[in-house]
Amino acid sequence: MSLDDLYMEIILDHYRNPRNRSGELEGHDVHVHHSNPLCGDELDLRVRLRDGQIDGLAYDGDGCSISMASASVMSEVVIGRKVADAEDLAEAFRLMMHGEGVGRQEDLGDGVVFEGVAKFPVRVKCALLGWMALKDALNTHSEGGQAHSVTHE
Amino acid sequence: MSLDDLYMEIILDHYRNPRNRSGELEGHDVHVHHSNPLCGDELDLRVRLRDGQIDGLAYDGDGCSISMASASVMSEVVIGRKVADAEDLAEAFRLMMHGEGVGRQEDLGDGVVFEGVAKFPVRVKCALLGWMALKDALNTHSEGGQAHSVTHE
Amino acid sequence: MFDVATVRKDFPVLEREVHGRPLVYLDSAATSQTPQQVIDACTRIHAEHNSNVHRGVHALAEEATEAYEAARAAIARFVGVDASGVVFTKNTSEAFNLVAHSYARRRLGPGDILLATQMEHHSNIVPWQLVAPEAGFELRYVPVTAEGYLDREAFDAIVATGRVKLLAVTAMSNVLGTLNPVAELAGAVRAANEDAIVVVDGAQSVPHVGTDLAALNADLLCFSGHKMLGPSGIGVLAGHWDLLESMPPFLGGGEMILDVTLEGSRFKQAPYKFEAGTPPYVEAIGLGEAVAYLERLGMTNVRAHEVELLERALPALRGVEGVSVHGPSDPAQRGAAVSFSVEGLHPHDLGTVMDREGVAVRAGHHCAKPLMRALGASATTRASFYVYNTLDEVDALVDAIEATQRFFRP
Amino acid sequence: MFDVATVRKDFPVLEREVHGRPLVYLDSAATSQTPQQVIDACTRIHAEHNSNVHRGVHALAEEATEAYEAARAAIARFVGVDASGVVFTKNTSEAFNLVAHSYARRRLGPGDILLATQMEHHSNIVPWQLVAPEAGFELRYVPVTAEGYLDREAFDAIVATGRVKLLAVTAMSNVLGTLNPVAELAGAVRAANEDAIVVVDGAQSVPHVGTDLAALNADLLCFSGHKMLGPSGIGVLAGHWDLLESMPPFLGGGEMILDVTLEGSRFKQAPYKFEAGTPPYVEAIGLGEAVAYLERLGMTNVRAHEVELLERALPALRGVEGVSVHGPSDPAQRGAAVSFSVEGLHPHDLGTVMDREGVAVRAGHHCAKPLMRALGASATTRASFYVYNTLDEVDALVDAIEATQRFFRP
Ligand SMILES: Cc1ncc(COP(=O)(O)O)c(C=O)c1O
Ligand SMILES: Cc1ncc(COP(=O)(O)O)c(C=O)c1O
Repeated sequence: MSLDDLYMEIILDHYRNPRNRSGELEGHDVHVHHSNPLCGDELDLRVRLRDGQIDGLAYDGDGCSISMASASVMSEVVIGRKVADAEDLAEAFRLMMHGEGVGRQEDLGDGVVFEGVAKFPVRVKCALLGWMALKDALNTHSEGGQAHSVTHE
Repeated sequence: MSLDDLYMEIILDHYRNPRNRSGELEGHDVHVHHSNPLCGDELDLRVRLRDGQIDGLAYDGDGCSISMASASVMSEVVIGRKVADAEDLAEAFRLMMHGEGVGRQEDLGDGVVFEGVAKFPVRVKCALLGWMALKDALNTHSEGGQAHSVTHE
Repeated sequence: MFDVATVRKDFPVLEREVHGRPLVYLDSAATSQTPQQVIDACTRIHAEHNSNVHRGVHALAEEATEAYEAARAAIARFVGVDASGVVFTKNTSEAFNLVAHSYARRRLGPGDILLATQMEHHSNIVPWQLVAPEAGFELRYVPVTAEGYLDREAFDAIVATGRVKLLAVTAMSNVLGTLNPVAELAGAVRAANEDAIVVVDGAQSVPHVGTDLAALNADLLCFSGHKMLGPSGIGVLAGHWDLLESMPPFLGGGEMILDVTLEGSRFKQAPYKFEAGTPPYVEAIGLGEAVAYLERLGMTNVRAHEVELLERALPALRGVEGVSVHGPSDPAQRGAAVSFSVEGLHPHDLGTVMDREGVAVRAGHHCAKPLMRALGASATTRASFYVYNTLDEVDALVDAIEATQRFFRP
Repeated sequence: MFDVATVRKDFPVLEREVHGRPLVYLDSAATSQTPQQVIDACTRIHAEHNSNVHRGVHALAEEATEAYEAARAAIARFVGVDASGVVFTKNTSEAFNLVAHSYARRRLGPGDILLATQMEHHSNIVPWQLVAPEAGFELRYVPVTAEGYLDREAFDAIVATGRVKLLAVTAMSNVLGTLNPVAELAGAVRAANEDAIVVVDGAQSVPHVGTDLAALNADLLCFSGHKMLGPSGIGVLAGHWDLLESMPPFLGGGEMILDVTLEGSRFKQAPYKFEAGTPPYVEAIGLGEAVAYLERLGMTNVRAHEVELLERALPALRGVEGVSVHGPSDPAQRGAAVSFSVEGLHPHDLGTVMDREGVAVRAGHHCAKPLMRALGASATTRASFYVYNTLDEVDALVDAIEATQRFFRP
């Protein structure tokens, strides 16, 4: 495994030019804060939902290139999806990061490049942070909540 | 160091034929119980004092050959001595057991053979048990006490 | 079955002489000897992958962490729990103290009974005594019969109160060798009180008999690396994750936290919340290697080998005049730790003279003073066997006892 | 002064390559590397004298016990206490927990202040937090200035209340490198309250600067073997015997008792009453060897060598664009643990890319989250030096940072 597996050009691109990165989102329905205290990664995620669909999403945070780039990719590929579909995609991403194959390759878009990160066990959590936050946000909303805060180990 | 340094004939003789070993002593003034829980040695010592002199002494107990033989020798060499003299002799024995030379060689009598035990660090405590009990008994009495119990480490 | 001669070659210390005689090491119940494989595993970490675990992104840190977690998984499998149910401690004693502070002190109170037995090692007595006054629970002990078994009637009577909230029992006595029917006892305690938990002292059993926590019907299991071919400085508290997770942390420090603020802290999940500070990671990895070694031999074979030694030792010892053997007479009911007394000979004299014959046995109270009192002895002599001991060494044991008797004969 | 090239030959791990590059190990503040002498000392015990300590009359037991107690004496001398004032623990964290349970929880109560600082490692925070609610004392922290020193005014103000009963302070920060004026602080605390005691975290200082408990004007000192060339699994609580002896036992179990009855127990004197169960004896002996190694180098030389490295590293790091170094700028006021931040680069990325260059540094919160908050950083990168590091390695560090910057440059 080489450094380029970890820091693919696409990842560096998302890190340098983040998409949908913002500390605000007009009319958001749910806001979650996730952190990974061991790494020092912090992520705020806001989601706006309309008709069972992700209508808008913005993240912001302080973290390594992997966590921030992964959140950026995630934002791109889930906006516009149905909630159930986005949850399924998040699960596909999780499985990929645990080395259990790449399902929904097409839908994951740039997300597939994170497969290389799976070879760096200590960085897997970083790649997952944004997706875990998404799952939690959708879940929090479905249970009627508006905000939630989670610390990962 | 050979086994014979530890178990000199004289020591074995005192072990097989203990002197002054008894669980009673008529008219005793002080009674102490000393134990060494690590080894499982237990010793009862009774002393009768007349005119500042050790008039009678009896010990009994449950212990290894070294501890019982040493108590037997101790009993022989201190009966009849002045208290201060016996205390001084106990100190000479203690120094010998810590490898600091043999003072009062003549007065220690059979006691000098325990010098060989000093080469067996785990058995030094056994050899000292009776003498420590004697010191404690004399001390307890001088402070007006009649009985005392001590556990050695 | 394994070949003992081949096994012996793995243990460098067995080539030693003491006092000019070949070493006959019969003190494995105190500490077992270390095979070259375990020594090498420890050396390898120090010489090639040394790093603090769980903290770094650099190569050495990743390698050390991976080896540490692989050891946890191997040890977990060895006793039938999930890796997340293995907490590393420094020894069995620390494991019991953890349970005493994080469970007994919090969850037991006035009216509750913590039931131990009279044959427990001090490590399974003193930690409970230290927390009992604060917590207010009552500490009771199952007496031991003359043959060295737990007194089942007395046990049943105490259990029938329905007040036993924690049973703390050894799977194998380090003095008598008795193998206790843990699963049965656990079943009885649970039947009388469904909230009760069962904590097993596996310090002697895990090294010698195949162990499965579920088969023991137990909740928690404590054992030490140094009695099972592993290094010193490592012990284990193994158990069900749910139970461990329900317990508050015991030791605080680095590594076991999620977050620390000046006002307070949040903790990781089990097992990590119980591993404060830099763990004995080299030792854990060494223990992992020891477990692999035992698995290669096969625990059924280990037990069979020890029964063979017992079948030679028990009658032979009983055949020596003046010798009485403590504990069960049936090899099937006991492990290979054999305590005995010799008429007219104090255990310390016996130990010293036998040592001169090259035979290393233990003399003393074996950290089981309450049991000693029950036996009416202030000390006993104990010979204990393991995978590397031979039938010839059993004979050497008997010879050494007889030599000692001759030495002290008037 | 010692010759670093010669020293390096003693450390087998330094011959390693990582990712095809020679290892540049700059993570000694987390765990130091192990010289062959220490590895050999551990192997020797396992291969030649392995036995449980303090329990046997046989030759191996005597040899192991003697080596164990000789290590205690050597370590005691190294920090200026009597051998009877050295308690072996598994790490620094356990040592702090011992003090928290056996001292703070018993002797401090409502109205009392336990004063720590904002630059403490979690090991010197969490144990106090865990016992504070029960004991009822107040836990306060001395803030840290922008330059990385303790805020003396704030300290004086808290001390002036006369309520500080325990000062818990690190002699050297593992993040900032700051060497704290422990003796002075201790004097101030004692002047305000003669019953106060001073507990020093020596985890970083004992390995790097000559230490004498009396010169520190302190009562208790905690440190770990794995940061001072010793093995993992061993730590020390060192102190005055009288104080230790006045404290009740913490962990209970075998070895620490005088007598155990079903009703209660009596304990040995310090240090033994704090050493429950089989101690990490191989590890203690290994630490004794590590201390001997450091004494051969001379602690004055160790410090001088590190100051030399610092004098190269501090300006060189500051010379890199975007790099800011935390902690005191004066090498005389700091030890050789150097944390820094690089603009636009997250420590984890930095750590990963530097690792690929062969340079092992630490990225994260360094178990000092309260300090991180004070620094306004969620993580930093830390390079830390020890006896085997060279000036060339300082240059390699700077090169690796620059290489990372190039890698991530848009
Ligand atoms: C200043 C300081 N204190 C305490 C500790 C904790 O030491 P250990 O992890 O060995 O318990 C460390 C190291 O991790 C440290 O740097
Ligand atoms: C049955 C039993 N329990 C507990 C222990 C304590 O183990 P450790 O000394 O490793 O804490 C021992 C051994 O000493 C033992 O034999």
